[in-house]
Amino acid sequence: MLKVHYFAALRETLGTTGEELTLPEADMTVAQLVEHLLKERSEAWAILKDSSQVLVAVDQTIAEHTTSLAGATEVAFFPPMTGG
Amino acid sequence: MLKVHYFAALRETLGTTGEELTLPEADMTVAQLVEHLLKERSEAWAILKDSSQVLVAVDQTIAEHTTSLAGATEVAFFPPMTGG
Amino acid sequence: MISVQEADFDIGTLYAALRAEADNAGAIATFTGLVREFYEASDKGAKPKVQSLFLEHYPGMTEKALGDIVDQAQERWDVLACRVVHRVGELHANEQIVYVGVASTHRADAFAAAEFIMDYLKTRAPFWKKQAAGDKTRWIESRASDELARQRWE
Amino acid sequence: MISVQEADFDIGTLYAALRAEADNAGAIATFTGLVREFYEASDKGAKPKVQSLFLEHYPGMTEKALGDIVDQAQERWDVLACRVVHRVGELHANEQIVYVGVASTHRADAFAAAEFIMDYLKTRAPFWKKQAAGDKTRWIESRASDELARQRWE
Repeated sequence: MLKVHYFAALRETLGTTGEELTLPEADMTVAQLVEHLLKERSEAWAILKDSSQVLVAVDQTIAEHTTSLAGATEVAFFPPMTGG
Repeated sequence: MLKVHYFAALRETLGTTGEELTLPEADMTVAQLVEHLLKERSEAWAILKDSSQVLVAVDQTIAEHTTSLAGATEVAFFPPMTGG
Repeated sequence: MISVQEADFDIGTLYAALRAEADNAGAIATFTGLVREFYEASDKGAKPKVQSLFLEHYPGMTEKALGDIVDQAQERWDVLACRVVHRVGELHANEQIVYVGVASTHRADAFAAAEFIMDYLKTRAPFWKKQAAGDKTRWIESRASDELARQRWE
Repeated sequence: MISVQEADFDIGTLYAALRAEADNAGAIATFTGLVREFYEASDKGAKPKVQSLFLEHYPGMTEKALGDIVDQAQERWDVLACRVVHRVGELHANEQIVYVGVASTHRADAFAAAEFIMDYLKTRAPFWKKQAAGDKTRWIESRASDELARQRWE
């Protein structure tokens, strides 16, 4: 099972804090996970593909769309950070 | 009357905290004051000419040996600062 | 060393802890970020003050990201002790948001490490600010200047 | 805003004053300098710790020089409030020597102004340190690195 989290403005846009998924294949990339999520979902989810608006973290470390999810337990999508 | 101050290691080298002087001429430079002081004093006072070891302030503002003392009330000689 | 909390923090207490921990420090640099009051145009042209800020974060990753940033600072500079505190939840104008304190042997290291930690924290730690002015709320957008401030350390 | 004093100072009190004075500050950077313990070779090869430091200054010029340095910082950066405290007289290991606090709208200005003030203070304010280790005393020599730190702001 892979936990997926959505934060801040993205959480509000998608209307969900997250979900639990079983990946169709064990060795997918972030980009492949995004394509998987977009299937059968509204157009709002296409924002996940826009790396200028949405960042991704795999197991709590900033990652890329080319990062592999093999062995990962947690993926998060969120807007650029605005702390401090 | 011109007040002359000596601080820190220089004060100890010269053995005095300062003195009051009447300048022989009203419009002298720092360099001319130093020459005036060196007359009739021990060799230790020649250190005042060494601008790498002794700084000068005229009326509490860092100055040069070419600075005029016309109208000045206070001159100070001291080693490079080591505060903070 | 790193704390993510709703509660406010006391500068004197944080400084004393840093000083007690850093053996023979010669320099302590600190930074505190505060909520600025600012004005938002309303529908009627009036300008109500910002009432509050809500700070959301990613529990777990926040602590990890801050820890990584502090580790990087410790690799680059002489850091004898370091404290980072970041608040989350609802904050009001003039409240403290963030604290970074660095004790070092020399001042240049203390200043550089503290500023480095702040610049990375701004763009690499998972915090997001939502501002509420009157009955309107909006997410604060990231600033290109913050990303540039971080990049100059690369 | 500027204080030259024998008495110790309290970071929490200084910070609170800065925060109260700076209307709508977003950033407060502070620096504290401390007396480091260090070792001096003795005649017999033993290394006694430094017992004390004596800070001499030029009363009148000190305040003027620090005021000029703060004025320069205020011309170069957005400084909403600033505090400088420098101690004189006898100080012991781990005691506080100097404090600089700067409140600004943005963090880059707060950091730059605080570091600028420290770098100028080190080489342009008339303080001199004499160190006493056991029964030996010696004047601390100025460091070329401090002069270089100041020159990079020119």
